[in-house]
Order: sequence, then structure tokens, then C-alpha cells
Amino acid sequence: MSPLTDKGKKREAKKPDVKRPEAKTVEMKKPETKNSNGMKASKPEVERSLRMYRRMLMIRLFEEQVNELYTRALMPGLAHLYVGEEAVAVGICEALRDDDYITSTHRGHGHCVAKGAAPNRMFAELLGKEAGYCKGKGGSMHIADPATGNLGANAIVAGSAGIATGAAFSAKHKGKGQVAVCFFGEGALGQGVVYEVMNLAALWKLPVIYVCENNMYNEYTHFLETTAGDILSRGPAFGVPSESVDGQDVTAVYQVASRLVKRARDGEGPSFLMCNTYRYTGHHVGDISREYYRSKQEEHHWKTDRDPLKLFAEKLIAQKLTDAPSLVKLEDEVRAEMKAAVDFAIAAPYPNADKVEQDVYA
Amino acid sequence: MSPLTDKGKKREAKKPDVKRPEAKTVEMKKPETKNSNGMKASKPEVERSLRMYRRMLMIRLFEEQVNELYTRALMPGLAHLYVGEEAVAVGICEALRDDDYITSTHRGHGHCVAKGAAPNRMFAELLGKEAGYCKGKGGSMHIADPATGNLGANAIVAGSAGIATGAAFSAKHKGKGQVAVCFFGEGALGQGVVYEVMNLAALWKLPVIYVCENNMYNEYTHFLETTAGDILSRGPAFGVPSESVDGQDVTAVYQVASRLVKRARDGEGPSFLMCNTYRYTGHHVGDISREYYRSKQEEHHWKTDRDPLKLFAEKLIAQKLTDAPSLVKLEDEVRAEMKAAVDFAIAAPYPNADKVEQDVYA
Amino acid sequence: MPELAERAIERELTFAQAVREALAEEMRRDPTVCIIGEDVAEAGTPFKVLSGLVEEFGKERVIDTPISEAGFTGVGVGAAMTGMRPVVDIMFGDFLTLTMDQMVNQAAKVHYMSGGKWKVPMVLRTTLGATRRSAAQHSQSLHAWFSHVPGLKVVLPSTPYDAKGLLKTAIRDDNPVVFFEDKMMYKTKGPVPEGEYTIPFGVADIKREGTDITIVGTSSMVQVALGAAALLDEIGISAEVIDPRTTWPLDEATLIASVKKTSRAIVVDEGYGRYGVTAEIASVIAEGAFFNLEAPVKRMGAMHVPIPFSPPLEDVTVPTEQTVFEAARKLCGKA
Amino acid sequence: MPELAERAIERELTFAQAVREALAEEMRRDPTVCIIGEDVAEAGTPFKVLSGLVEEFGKERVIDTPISEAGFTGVGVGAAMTGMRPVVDIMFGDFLTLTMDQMVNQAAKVHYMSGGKWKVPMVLRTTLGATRRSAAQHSQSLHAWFSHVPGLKVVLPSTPYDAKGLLKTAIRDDNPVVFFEDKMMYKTKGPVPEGEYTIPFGVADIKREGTDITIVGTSSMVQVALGAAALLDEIGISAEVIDPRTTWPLDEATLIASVKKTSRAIVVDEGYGRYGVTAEIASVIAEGAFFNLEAPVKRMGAMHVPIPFSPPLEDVTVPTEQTVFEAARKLCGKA
Ligand SMILES: Cc1ncc(C[n+]2csc(CCOP(=O)(O)OP(=O)(O)O)c2C)c(N)n1
Ligand SMILES: Cc1ncc(C[n+]2csc(CCOP(=O)(O)OP(=O)(O)O)c2C)c(N)n1
Ligand SMILES: [Mg+2]
Ligand SMILES: [Mg+2]
Repeated sequence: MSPLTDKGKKREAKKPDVKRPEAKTVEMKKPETKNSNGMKASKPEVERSLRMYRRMLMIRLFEEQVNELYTRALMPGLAHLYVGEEAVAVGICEALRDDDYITSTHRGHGHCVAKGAAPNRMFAELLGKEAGYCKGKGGSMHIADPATGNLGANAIVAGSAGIATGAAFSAKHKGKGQVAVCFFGEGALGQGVVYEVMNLAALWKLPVIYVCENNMYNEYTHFLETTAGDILSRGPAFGVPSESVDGQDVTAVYQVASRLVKRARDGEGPSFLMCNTYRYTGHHVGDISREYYRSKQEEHHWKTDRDPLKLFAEKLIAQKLTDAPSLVKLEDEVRAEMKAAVDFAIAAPYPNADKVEQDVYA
Repeated sequence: MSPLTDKGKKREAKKPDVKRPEAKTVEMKKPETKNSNGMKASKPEVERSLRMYRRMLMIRLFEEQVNELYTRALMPGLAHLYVGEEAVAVGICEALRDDDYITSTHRGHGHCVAKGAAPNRMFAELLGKEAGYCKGKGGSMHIADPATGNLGANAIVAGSAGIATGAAFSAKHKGKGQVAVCFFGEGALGQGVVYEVMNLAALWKLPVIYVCENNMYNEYTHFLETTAGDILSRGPAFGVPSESVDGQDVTAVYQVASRLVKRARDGEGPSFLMCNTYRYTGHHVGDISREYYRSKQEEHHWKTDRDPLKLFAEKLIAQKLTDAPSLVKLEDEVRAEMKAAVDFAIAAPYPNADKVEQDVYA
Repeated sequence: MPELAERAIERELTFAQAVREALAEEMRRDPTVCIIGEDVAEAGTPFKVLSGLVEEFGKERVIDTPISEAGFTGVGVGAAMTGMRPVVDIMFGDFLTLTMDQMVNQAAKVHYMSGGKWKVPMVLRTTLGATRRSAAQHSQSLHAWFSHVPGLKVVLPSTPYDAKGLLKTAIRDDNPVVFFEDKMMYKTKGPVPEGEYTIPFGVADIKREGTDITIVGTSSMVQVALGAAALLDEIGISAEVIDPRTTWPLDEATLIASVKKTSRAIVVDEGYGRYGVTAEIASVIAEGAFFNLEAPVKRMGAMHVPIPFSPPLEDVTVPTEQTVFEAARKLCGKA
Repeated sequence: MPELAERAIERELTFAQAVREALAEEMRRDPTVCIIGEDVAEAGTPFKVLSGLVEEFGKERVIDTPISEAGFTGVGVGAAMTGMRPVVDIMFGDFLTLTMDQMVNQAAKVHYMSGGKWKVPMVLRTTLGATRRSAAQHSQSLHAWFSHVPGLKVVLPSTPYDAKGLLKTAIRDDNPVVFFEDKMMYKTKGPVPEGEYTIPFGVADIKREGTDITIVGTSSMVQVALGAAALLDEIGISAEVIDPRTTWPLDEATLIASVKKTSRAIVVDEGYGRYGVTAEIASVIAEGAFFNLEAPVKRMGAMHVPIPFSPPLEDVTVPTEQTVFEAARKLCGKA
């Protein structure tokens, strides 16, 4: 859906509901405005804000295309959309260096984009094309890219907890100040391996940040039915300091992430960050009838009152860092970019069947 | 070693160092004395104390024989002695009914005895004899006995966490007020499955008590090197109330266990109890040179100042529930009993080789 | 004779419905049967196999769990030891990796290690099969691992009829049983009798009689074998298709007798080819029908690669009617 | 020719020493090699295989862990992807059950799923073998599971010489390698050259040449096969003993060539017999030497029971010189 309207875009709808202003060249406002603390925002700060907004928008519109591909039966298999959770990936990755590592999940498109992946190669991967990040071998749930430090999305819930911790182990050994971020849903809190590696990370003071994206549902089950006790006290019980943040507020996410990343880089060890968020759509693109596990009102509330793009847009406008028409223009731009990326992917060739036995062994 | 002396029995020593008083009939004192609160101890209370003492002594002297069997090369394989930790198993099991369940560990002899297993059939099992609890198929690490609610010792660290929780699941379903106790060493805190099942037990309010025997060593590594954060806050993080107790004080263990067992029976759910204790001897009978991982002084301290039998004996004597000669007599009695049990086991036949294919499938 | 041909069954159910009916019947019959797994209650699993059960049996017996495969499988083991008959649901066969300790070191060994004292009447239901475009971590067929482990039984139904009868047998069995369902088959229909019936373990079913070649197929590969048999028929080769239905216990006698008759054999299974189920079955045949075999037993399994996502790649990783047909033709010297 | 016969090596090391020397040499050569596992540092593992390494390489590279097999194996995978070459130590092969997800869904698939972008140069060292009176949860030989999984390599050294050379190769390999050591062999001695050498994977070693029958043995069973061969010699049967050394990659050519020559084969492995390593190797031989075989390939593995504790029971569960000798004699028609 468009971040600039109140209404969630229906999955059937082919174009956004938003009324477009007349086309005109969009100028981003000059960065001489106030930041959220009422202080004058510095140029890098402004650039950061606009970059974060753009990244969130990229994710939103990337997923719009994914759903479209599914609906038009152009995509093999399923995909798990990140819509609604954009501020988490973007806020966290904004705090990272290019050579920092991330691991991702089945709901991984947002993390990949936020860490810098190119949408066209992502779409190509989603369509199983040779030009995809994994030559079509991975698909939606396995996008990986050494160039952006992306160790790979993982279709095993909590499957990358060990990998991320291991990357932090290497980082510490190499001594170049790299940090690893492990993204996972709150459903992964059910997997014991998460606690095993948190304990290891604490013992060995590894530079890893466990980012729990609490969107409140493990597939079709509310997390309160699967999670006893107190999530935020789990980390400390294993020596990992923990905190939570509003996952719909990209600035807040970025700020706490920066602090935790610094902590990790400074050799002070791991941390756990719970980002409270919501997925707007189904568990995967095929999960259409959701009322047996959550209400339309709940979805409506998040989409209208808690949308990370809308909230951030309002803030940027209030801070005079941009204005509504500029954002609409930006949306058109990014949408066109995504469309082009999709077209690239659709046109790209499949791998030859004889590639199937390549890459089993290095 | 004898609970009545200060000196640890050396593994080479063939008889206890304690000086025996003249043999005479031992009368347990009449139960008209004070209990630990200064109140008059009731008859059942006194019986309980003397029973607990006897059970602890049984375990101590059982293990003495095991070590002997090993030293004399009469026992196949190895065994992990429970010496030093007797108050834990005995205090906990004293709070249980016959139809309550326990699961045990590689260091399981104490749990089995405390839950009521017969030493002769245990020794037979340790020697791989047909008369053993498992017809010789299990050995030291797998003693199991439905008659005493013993679901089995387990040679996988934390391997019985799921089983105990499942038994509590059944107990809840059957509604007969049964409780399950899961014994494990603090090393098992490294296994994620422990947290998975604690979470389940909390969600489903299962009558299970997780008893962590913290003897401070995971084999040859101090638990502080393997355990970050705070053990007692782990349970609560998963909805399981936790507490700790002096594992060398059998009365204290019994009292807290009674409370937790009542809680579980009353449908109030699981709990976690850490019992601080110490193993006097090696990780297993063959672990003789231990100075690279712990000091002789440390061992000496526990054996002399923190011995659960000695402490309890002193208390019983102070409370006039018994006297030293009676206890020495008791020790002789129990030792003779153990000797007889060992003799039974040594004399018992091995299973026929054709039994090997029995019991694979029910 | 194929079992089903002997009976005239009017009603058709999908594979998923057959599984559900078996569960419902057993849960009605025996109050100790319960279902434990992720999204098994209202959601009825992602494949909707269990839809409706929670409505009939309630949340006490159809139990949603956290994403803790090791933990709730372990709970299943303990529950089974103490009077319940849990049916534990592992959503994708690939997640069995997380249950290996509970199944192999605990469930499979409890009876033996206790000298026959405790038993573990539990069923682990899970899936197998590729070609759903789900990539390497959601497409594996790992039944060979369990078939390797003494103490476990392994069931691979290939039709709705077999699914119902075998699942009922599994639930009543006093041992841990691992029950694999082909994801791609959930919607396929077949005749299923309404009332009570069970199918014994260790009895292969001759799905099609033939004289020239024996094709042993398991699970998803039975239909592939039947399809290949139909193609072979057209060129005058009469193929017998045998479905062992359980890899353990394994009905060696039926397999060997068939190959003694036909003198040629292909074994088709969707697990990885190497060190997989086809190796055991081929070995059993090669030994048992040694003097009758006119050609080596041909094994066909999944290609030795992690299952790729891309359709043109994934499609070549599993045996198909066509590839089995070609292999059979070659084996019969008609290539 | 048996490799060792070609060289005159004076020095003898135990199997454990050979493993340790390989590790030490590789750690000296490559600072990214590190050891992760339970009680690996001061304790040097319960089998004392690693004694002395922490003293030379320090606690940063010889790292004691909590009892978290899944967790630290996962750390190994991630570390391997990002520049280290971890050697992860799983104390008993039975605990591999806890590492299956990390090894099979992660380590084995990372390279493929990423389209060849990431690689996982790690070694998982562990043990196999029974007859230590350690009962069902400390006696298994689970290498068949890993041999079944594309993306993994599986190594089974049978002598100190092979242990050193193969472990060095494993550490330098860019793929996840599972390295199984027979617990009972740690104290056996054999010639081991002092300097640098590596042994390629996928090259079987003919441990003894012969003409009448091929005995394929793996790991612990190689010595058993050699013992049986000596007994056979006494009754005039010349046995060739082949050690594949790696079950994956598997040197099919050498196995087949040998059986083409001898026309009879026995495959002996300490894993469970059913659906185990012997099935694959026997199938390879039965297919490759089909027209030369004079008798079915005989498979000998661990009995299909959880390993019992009691010595008289445990002793009958694994193949011995005597049982292999009897089987070979029978196969050669001299029973
Ligand atoms: C080990 C494992 N168990 C189960 C699944 C099936 N599954 C896929 S996503 C999912 C729910 C995950 O919930 P959460 O971690 O909260 O992530 P979200 O989908 O909400 O982003 C489940 C159960 C899986 N992929 N892996
Ligand atoms: C899963 C698993 N990993 C490793 C081992 C090897 N092992 C046996 S006992 C032990 C230490 C256990 O320590 P703890 O739980 O504290 O029990 P304790 O021996 O102190 O009673 C280890 C590592 C095992 N048996 N199971
Ligand atoms: Mg979620
Ligand atoms: Mg301990």
C-alpha cells in the first residue's frame, strides 16, 4: 500500500489508491531544518533520514511487486512479505557498515534490501533465474550476498542464530571491528539453539546483535500462546543485555541500533533488541483469510495508525526535510525502479538444467 | 568415605578410615525430641529424618561398592559416582509419592536409590547381568524402573528434559495428581532443549520440577566458564519460578521440594530448583588426576565442611534423634547390605547372547 | 492382487482427508490419542490436513506448540511412556533434523535400554517430497535416516487408502513410528472405505501386476512408477509395481519373489539417491534374487544435490514417469 | 599396492597422536584453524586426543564450550563462512543427533543455496564404534546419515597414517567435512611420517592385495577385515582388503575393479546394517561388477539393535574377524 494514504492497498488492487499530484520535478528540501530533538539537523543526519525513507519505500514497493508476481502466477512457490516491518530492517542496517554481517529469515526481502541488495537481482532470484543472487538456486527464502555482508536468509526458524554468532566469532578473531546482526522473528524464541548461542556470545563477548522482530504471530498462532515468561528477561538470563524499541519508528530503531552496534564494535559483547512490529499481510502471499487468527480491526489499526512509512513521512514533512509532493514523486520513482527490476527479472533466462549439479561442493 | 570422619576415603583404600565402636545392638532413639525449628518433632517427621539419613547412607555406600567394582576390574565400562550429592536426590524424592515420576542422568545411581530402587538389581545392571533392572541392556547410565516411577537415567546431557516434561503432560491429562521431577546437572543448562520444554511446561502449567544439581563442573570445566548470566533468572524468563537451596542440607532440600511438589500437584505449574552441591570424586571412576581442573583444597573443603551425611548426622545427634554409635552401627548394616547386593550381582548370570535381539520393539 | 482391486469402494477422499479421518477415528476410539505440533489447532496445519479436529476434540487434545521441534517431540516421548498416544506433527520433513536426538537417542532406545520395561507408543507425522518450489530446506525426504535406526518403524503411504489404514496401525503400535506424507499428494483423491480398517506394517502392496520388470516405488514415487508402467505397457513391457509401504519393517519376501519372477528391477524413491532407501532395497533384491537377475538392479532417487529452487533445476532432481520409463526400457533391452 | 608398503617409515604414533599432530601442523600453518568443543582445552577431550594443543595455541584457538552441540556447531558454520577454518569437536558420535540441523540444513546447503557464493570450510570431528561397554547412547556409528547428504564429505580413517593425512586434507577442504574416529583405535599404533603429507579424498586404499574375494572395510572394520584375511590365508583363500577411506566422495572405480578381479565381495562397516553404508557400497559393487559376481555381495554391519551394555550381548552386535572369516569362507564355497 502507499505509505501516504490511510488505506491498506488491497492485494487485488493493481494501483495504489493515492491521488497523485501533478508531475513535476521533485527537489528534496535543503537540509537546514530541525531534527527530532529540536536541534538543527546536520547534513549527514538529513541524508540519513532521506536514505532511510527511501530504503523503507523500496522495501514496501518491492513487496508490492512480489505480491503482484504471485497474484499473476509468475513466481514459483510462495513468499513471506515484509510489509509493515520496514523500519526494523532499515533502522538496523543504517547503523551497520558495508562489511558488517547480517543473517536473515524466511521473511527476508527487507533485510536484503536494507543491507544494500539490488532489487533486480533479488527479483531474478525470486523467479529462479540465473541472474539472481543465488543463480536461482535459493529463491525467496535464501538470498545471500557476500558483497553486502549478507550471510543468507534462512528457511529454518532460528536457523541462522548459529551462523550469525559464528560470524561474530570470526569478526572478533579478525579484529577489524565487524559486527554481526541476527534477524529473527519472535517465533524463533521457541528454538533452544537461540539460547545456546546467546550464552556463547556472552561468554566470549562476541560482537553480535540479536534482533527479534516481534510481529506478534508465529505463522497463525499469537506469540502469547507460544511464549511464556518475559522475552526481555531471556537475554539477561544468558548474559545478553536486552531492550526493546518501537519497530515502527525508524529513527528510534536506528538510534538504539547505533548504540548497540557501537557497544559490539567496542568489544563489549552481544545484545538483544526486540523490535515491536506487525506484518500487514498474510504469513505468506497465499495466506488470504486471516480472520480465524487475527481481526481485521487489528490489522486496520496497525496499517492506519502505526505505519512506519507514514509516521516517518509525517515527521520528515513536519521537520521540513521534505514535503508531500516530493514523497509522492519519490514513490513514483521507486515504483518505476521496482517495475524495471521486475521486468529485468521476468526477461532474464532460467539457468540451464545442467547447472543443477554445480555448486554442491566448493 | 565414611560420613562420620573428616577424611575423604581414598579410592585405593579398601576399608573406611573410621574407627568402629564396639558392636552392639543399635536402637534408634525414641522420636520425642526437637525438630530443627525447636518444635517437638512428630513421629512421622522423625521417621522421615531417619529414613532420609539411611537413604543417603545407602547411596554413599552403594557408590563405595561401585568404585570398588571398578578398581577390581569387575565392572564393564565406567560409572559416574554421586558421592557428595546424596542430600539432593534424597531430599527431593522424599517429597514424592511412589507414583510420581523421575528422570535421571549419567550420574544417576543416587536418584534411583532415592526413588526406591533395590541395590542388588542395580548392581546387577551395572555388571550387565540378566537380573539387572534393564536385563543388563542399559548399564550404569540407563537404570529405569516403572515400579518406582523411574523413567530412566539418560546418558545424553539434558536428554530427559523432554521426557520428564512429557510425563508431566500425561500426569496433567490423567488428573491423578502425579508430579514429574527432572534431575540434571548444571551442564545441562547448555542444552537449548531445556528452555524449550520449560517454556512448554509454563504455557501448559505442567506438574514438573526441574532440579538442577549444580556441582560446579561440566566434566572437566568449571560451570562459570560455560554459563553466562544468571542461572536463577533463566527459569523465570520462561515462566518457570526458580529458587535455589543448599544441596548439602537434606532437610532444606526436602522442605523446598515439598513446597514445589505441592504447588505442582495443585495445578500451579512447573518450577526450577537449583541445588548447590559437589561431587567428591572424579567425573567418572577413571578420573583420578583432577588437579588441572580443581584444587585438592576445594575438594577437601567440601568433604570436611560440607558433607551432607556428616552435617545431617550431627544434626540428628544434636536433636537426639540418634547417637554416634547408632549411626556407626547403621553404617555397618548398610554396608553389609550393599556387600550382599554386590555379591548377588557378581553371582548372577549374564544374559544369553540370544537375548540381544529382544526388546528392540514392543 | 492389488488390495484395492479386491473391494468396490465408492467413496473417494483426498490424501489429506484420509489422514484426518484416521486421526479422528482413533481419537474417538482412544482418549489418550492427542495431537501436538505447530499450528495444528485452528490453522489445521499449513496444508490444512487437520482442519476441523480441534473443533471436535478441543484444545486439550489438539495442541498448538511454540516452534520447538526438539522440545515438543521430547514431550511426546515422555507422554507416550506414561500413558498417552501422542501424534507429534513436524510440519516439514526437513525439520526432523531438530528432532533427531529425541527420536533416535530417546524414543528409539527407551524400550531396549530399559530391558523392555518402558515403551513409547508415539507417532511422528511429517512430510517429504520436492517440486513445490520450496528450495533446499523445505523439500527433503529424510526417511532413510530413520529407516537406519533400530527401534523405529517407518511408514510411507502412497494412496489415501493406505494413508488411512497405515496411520491407524501406527497409532495403535506400541513403538515410535515415523509417518511420512508426500506434500504433493495431499490433494490427490482415491477410494477410501468408510469404516474401520487397518493395514499391517511390513506387508508390501503390489500396486500393479506385471511379468517383465519389477518397479519398487515408495511414497510419491509409487504414482510415478505406475505412470511409467502405463507407458511401458504401450511398448509391450509388462511392469509390476510394488509399494513396500513401510521401509521398516521391510517386506523382503514380496520384493524378492517379484524379482525372481520378472528378473529385472528398478527401485525408485524420492530421498537422495546416495546412501538412501534405494540402496537397501536394491541390496535386498540383489542378494535375494541373485540368480534370477538378468541385469543390475537400477536405483533412482533424488539427485545428489540440495534441492534447488529454480523450476527447471528442481524438475530434473527427482525421478519422473519419463525417466523411470526410459530406465526400464533400457533395462529390458528395448532402448 | 598398499600405500604404506611403498615407504619405509620408522616412526610409530598412536591414532590419537596422529590426529593431534595433524591438528598441530595445520594450526601452525594456518592461523584461521581453531578447535571448538567440550573439554578440548586443558582436558584435551576425555580421550586425551587433544592434550597439549591448548598449551601451544592458547585458549583463543582451542576453545572450551558449554554442552551446546547445536549452538557451537552453528558457530562453527558461521565462523567457517567468514574466514575461519574451525574444527568442531563432538565428543561422541551419538551426539551428532543434536547437530543435524546445523550440519544438514545449514553447513551442507550454504554453498549451493547461495549459488556458490559462500562456502563452509569446517571439519566436524567425532567418534564412532561400539564395544566400550558404553551402551546405546555412546556407541553408535552414524556416518551413514551424513554420507546421504549432498554437500557434506565423510571421512573414516582406519590407521594413524590415514588419520593424519586425511585430517589435514579435511582441514584444507573448502567444504564441510565430517571426520569419524573409532574410539577403540585411539591407542593403536602405526607408522606415521614426520613431515607434511595429505591424502586425497575419494581414493580408496588397498590395504591388502588378494585374488579370491574382496573385503571392503571401513574405519574400525578395516583391522577386522585384515584379521579375517589372515585367517582366510591359512585356509588358502586370498582376500583383498579395500578401505574406501571416504564414503563421500566414494572411490567406486577401485571397489568395482577389485570385485571384477575377485568376483566375490563382503562389505563390513560398524554402522547399523540396515539402510547403512554397506547398502550403498554393496549396491555400487552389485551394479558395477554385475557380470563378474559369482555370489551376492555380503553385507555385515552392526546388528539392528540399540547397542546393549552387557558385554556378552554387545560383543555379538558387531562384525568380528571370526564372523567375517566365516562369511568369506562360505561365500567362497569353502564352508
Ligand atoms: C524449524 C522450523 N520450524 C517451523 C517452520 C515453519 N515456519 C515457517 S515461518 C514460521 C513462523 C515464524 O514465526 P516468526 O519467527 O515470528 O517469524 P514471522 O513469520 O512472524 O516473521 C514457521 C512455524 C520453519 N520454517 N522452521
Ligand atoms: C549431549 C551430550 N553432550 C556431551 C556429553 C558428554 N558428557 C557427559 S557428562 C558431561 C558433563 C555433564 O555435566 P553436568 O550436567 O554438570 O553433570 P555432572 O556430571 O556434573 O553431574 C558431558 C559433557 C553427553 N553425555 N551428552
Ligand atoms: Mg512473528
Ligand atoms: Mg555438573
